[in-house]
Amino acid sequence: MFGEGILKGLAETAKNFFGSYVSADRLTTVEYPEKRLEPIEAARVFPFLVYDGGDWQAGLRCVACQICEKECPPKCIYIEKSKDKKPDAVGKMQFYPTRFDIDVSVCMSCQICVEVCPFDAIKMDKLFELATDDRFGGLILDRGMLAKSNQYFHGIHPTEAAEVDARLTAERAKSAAKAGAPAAKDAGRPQPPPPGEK
Amino acid sequence: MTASFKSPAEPKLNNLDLAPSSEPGISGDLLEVAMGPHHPSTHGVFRMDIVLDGERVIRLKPVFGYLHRNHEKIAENITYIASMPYTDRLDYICSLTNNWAYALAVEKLVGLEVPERAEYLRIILGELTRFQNHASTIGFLIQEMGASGTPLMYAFREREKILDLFESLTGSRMMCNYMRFGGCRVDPSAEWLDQVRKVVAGLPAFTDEIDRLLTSNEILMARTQGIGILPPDLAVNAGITGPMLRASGVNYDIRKIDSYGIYNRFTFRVPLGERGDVYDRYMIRLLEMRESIRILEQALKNVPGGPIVDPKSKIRGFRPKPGEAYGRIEAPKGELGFYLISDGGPNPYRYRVRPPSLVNLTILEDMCLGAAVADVVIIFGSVDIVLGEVDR
Amino acid sequence: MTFAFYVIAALTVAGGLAAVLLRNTVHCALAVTIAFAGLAMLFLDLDAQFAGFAQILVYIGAVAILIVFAILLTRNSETPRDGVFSRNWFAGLFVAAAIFAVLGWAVLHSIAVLPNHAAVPAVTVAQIGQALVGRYVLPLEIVALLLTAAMIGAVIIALDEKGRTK
Amino acid sequence: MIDHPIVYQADQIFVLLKHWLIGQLPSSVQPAAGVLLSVVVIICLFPALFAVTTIIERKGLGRMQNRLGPNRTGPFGILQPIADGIKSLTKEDIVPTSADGVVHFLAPVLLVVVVFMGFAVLPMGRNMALTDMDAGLLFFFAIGASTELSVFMAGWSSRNKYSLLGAMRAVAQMISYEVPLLLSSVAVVMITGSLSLNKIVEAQNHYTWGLPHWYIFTPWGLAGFLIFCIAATAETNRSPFDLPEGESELVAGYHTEYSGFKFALFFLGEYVGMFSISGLGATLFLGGWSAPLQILNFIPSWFWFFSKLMAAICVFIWMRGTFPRLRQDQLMNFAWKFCLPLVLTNLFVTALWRFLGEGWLRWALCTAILVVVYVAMARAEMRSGHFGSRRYRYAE
Repeated sequence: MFGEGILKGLAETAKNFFGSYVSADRLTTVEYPEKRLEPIEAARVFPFLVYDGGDWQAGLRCVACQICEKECPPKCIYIEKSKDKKPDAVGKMQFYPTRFDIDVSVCMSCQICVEVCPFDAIKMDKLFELATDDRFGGLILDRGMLAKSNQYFHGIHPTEAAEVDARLTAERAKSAAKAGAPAAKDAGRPQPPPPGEK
Repeated sequence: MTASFKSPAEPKLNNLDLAPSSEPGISGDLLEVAMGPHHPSTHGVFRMDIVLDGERVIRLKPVFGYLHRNHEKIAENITYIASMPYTDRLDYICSLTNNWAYALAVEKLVGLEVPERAEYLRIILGELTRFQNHASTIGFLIQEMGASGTPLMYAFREREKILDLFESLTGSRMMCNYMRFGGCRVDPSAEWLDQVRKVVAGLPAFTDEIDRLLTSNEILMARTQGIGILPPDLAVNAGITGPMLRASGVNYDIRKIDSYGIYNRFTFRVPLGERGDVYDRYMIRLLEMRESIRILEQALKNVPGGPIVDPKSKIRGFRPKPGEAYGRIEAPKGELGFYLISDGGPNPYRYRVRPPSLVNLTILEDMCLGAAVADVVIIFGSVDIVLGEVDR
Repeated sequence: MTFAFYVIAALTVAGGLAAVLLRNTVHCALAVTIAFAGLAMLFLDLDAQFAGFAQILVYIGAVAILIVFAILLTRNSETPRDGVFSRNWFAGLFVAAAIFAVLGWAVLHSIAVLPNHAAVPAVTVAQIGQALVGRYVLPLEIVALLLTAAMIGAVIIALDEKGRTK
Repeated sequence: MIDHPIVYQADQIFVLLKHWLIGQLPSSVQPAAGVLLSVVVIICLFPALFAVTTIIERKGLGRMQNRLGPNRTGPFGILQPIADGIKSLTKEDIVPTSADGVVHFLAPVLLVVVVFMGFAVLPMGRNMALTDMDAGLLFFFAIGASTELSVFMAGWSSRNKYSLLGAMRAVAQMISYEVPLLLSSVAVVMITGSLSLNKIVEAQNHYTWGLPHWYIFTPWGLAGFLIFCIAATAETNRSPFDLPEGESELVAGYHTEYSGFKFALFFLGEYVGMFSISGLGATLFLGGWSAPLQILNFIPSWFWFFSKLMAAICVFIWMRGTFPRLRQDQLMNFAWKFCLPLVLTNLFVTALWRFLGEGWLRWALCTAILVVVYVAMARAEMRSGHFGSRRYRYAE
């Protein structure tokens, strides 16, 4: 009948009008700066570099292997390798990055760098309030800005961080055992990725 | 445009009582209007060069390429896996199905086995994607008819729940980058699956709501019925796929024909339209949403355990043997295919996307001839395109 | 003859003159509307509410819009290049003067015939209605028939054009 | 009940206030001062109501769409209209170079002047009409017809294709829908026997068993009211008849080229037009300022008038939140091929109602005629438009 569909539509909007006052299911809006959604653990925004211990320069896990730089689809990572070496997360002597820049205006948050990293050194951050008034310089994050502590990593991705820690502890034990043995000939070379790790 | 794209018959005036104001053959008072690229209802940057006689469209030329990002050439210069996040950006409403199509093509190229659990996950995510795509398409279509966004906001309300699921599994709401060659990236927890079950249980209420709000609305019927008719033979000749083809009454659903993944294990029906007008396209999407819910319910009943990625699959040092492969799926918008040629190197030798949005859009002129300007907007909306996929 | 009358009369005349003298046809049409409005106010000034409001409703609401539409649909809203004045303007002036003379003569004569021009009859809308469907029902019906015939004629002309082009 | 002094004084508070204020002045200026005072009150009251309505509209639409609506300015965003007002007052007034400056300026002014004049005859409460004109209804429609001219002026003077198209659409639409609007009101005039809005309200201000004699509670009144609503929606260019500004086709219609304060005037004009036409609808069919139940008579009459007006506004908003818009040819067809025959039938039915006299017969007969005609027209309309619900087949 002519007019029936119109009345049904009106009933539906009326139902939603009143429903939005009683049901949180209908009114999904959150008034953002004052209220925030519960953080989702898996969320990813931009990468950051994990360091162990208190000093970010000493504890940086990154060994400047440049795999992420190569694999990054939009090529937003720029790394300069150091001349000297420092002990890495598992205690081996490794190179470290003297420069590690990520241009977040280019980065597309795809997480490929995290997947290819054999050292669990780069992880995805959840920080998204990165607005700046400098279009170019302000959006290039350098080593210091990228470095975040392992505790921070535990704070944002607890499950993943626990896995990583377990793996690293195992490796630390292994390398400690190896270091005890006299033939530590390949200590300087980057560690091949453990099997099963992506 | 090739000759086969032209309608063999004289374009019919779509149920419009407007007298032609000039003699045929004489272009007296024709008005040329460039709709777009900055027009509110062109879904992004798209231009239609329309020649109008009064308010009747007598010529329409779609102009695209404003959003061209060189996707295919870029993909030929980066590794296989690095293209995966780029496929998210093709049809940015349904990144998961894009991932799936690309993964399928590479799996065919390499011959990877997808574990059972991953197949189920792909079905679940693919159908959720289809649901939210169709919901927002209906919303946008009605928005263009001037409904001040009400159905669109309802669609976004449901989409929000689905996107929350995507985010809690893949880490991102729209750019999921979740599928991997031979499986998926992250293993979902049991809680996540429970959440999906909860959301899916709420979806029928949404389709019913849209149904009550719109389907029998006389204004909607008057606006959409008999408008933008696409005859089946023309649709087949032009290579139209997806809901648009089925709205014209052609039974062609790649989920049924190829039964890629494990679609042959689920019972679902393919709704078919009869007249191929805008209303049919709206209804087919609505009915397909219902069928998606059926598939989801079946798939969620028993998700098997086990690995989620083929152990042979690897990310670094991925070099397929020389060869070629074409993987296609029934994406929400139509047949999405990826054609790959490998020369044995780390990058594909040739990488080609068969985008449903672009192919479906080529037929726009034939549907719009004789329609009013106000109809062009809704015919365009009923095609359901995303410019990211059209221009690539 | 009050102050209001002079103001309204001046407005009406100004509107009429502007309608003739302005160069842009749409401006002319809008000026005509001012003249119509002035006329309606004159009616109201004479306590003839019905006539006044009917004047607004019909002349401003319909006739003025019709004029404007006609101008726009014939695409002649731009000023003609050879001026707005017709070459034989003096003939028009003559016709206008003649009509004005006849009207003036009629008015002056009827003033003498009217019984008492001080007594203003209180005419209500109801009385006008009664008169229209009572005493003057035949003229009303004839006018209605004429208008209907004119309308049907217009429709037929429009239909004919459509059939020809098909 | 109205005889009780307190109730009476509450009811007549504005009238008494005005009398007291004018009583302070010398008697020579009293009539002029009385008119001036009333005009000032109207000119202040309705823009204030406009501000309230914008926030109700935005909040209401938001809630209908499961959004919050404005929520930043003041608590729950209720200061939003003030912010909007400041914004539009301080914005740059842009006049296109090729625009016709004088007409471009006059159009919004004329619109606002004209829409405010409609309130001169609306009785907003007992003894609360500005003028009790004998031909009040005629005045209202005559004034309403003049808004078309301002819309045209706006569209034409902007020298913009979209503006001109929007103006042409708006004017064509307003003229077309004026016919059913007028004819549905004529039914009321036929029953009341007067064009005076005060008399129309008085005629409805009776009660049987505590229920009012509003015209909407008669078959012809209900039909007339529904047609009046449709035509009023189209007259005010509101959704689903908002084609003149259909943003998916015409950007913003006739006020595309307006900005700043002039745009605010158009916005104000649209809403004040809505108020006045809602007030007229309430006066004609919903008993104006009379209370819906006899026992509620102690509540002041002006309260009832304004609550009816705001209820009508809420219906406008509700419709805006629900419907897609029609196409131009469909809109015209609807006016001429559907509303006009129906409203003519309604006139016939009204005459029948008038001459059949009291009794159940006139109820049955009038209802039957209207229902039959409506059903027949609706089916014909749906068949001629070739639309209807469909069934779909499935492939397994």
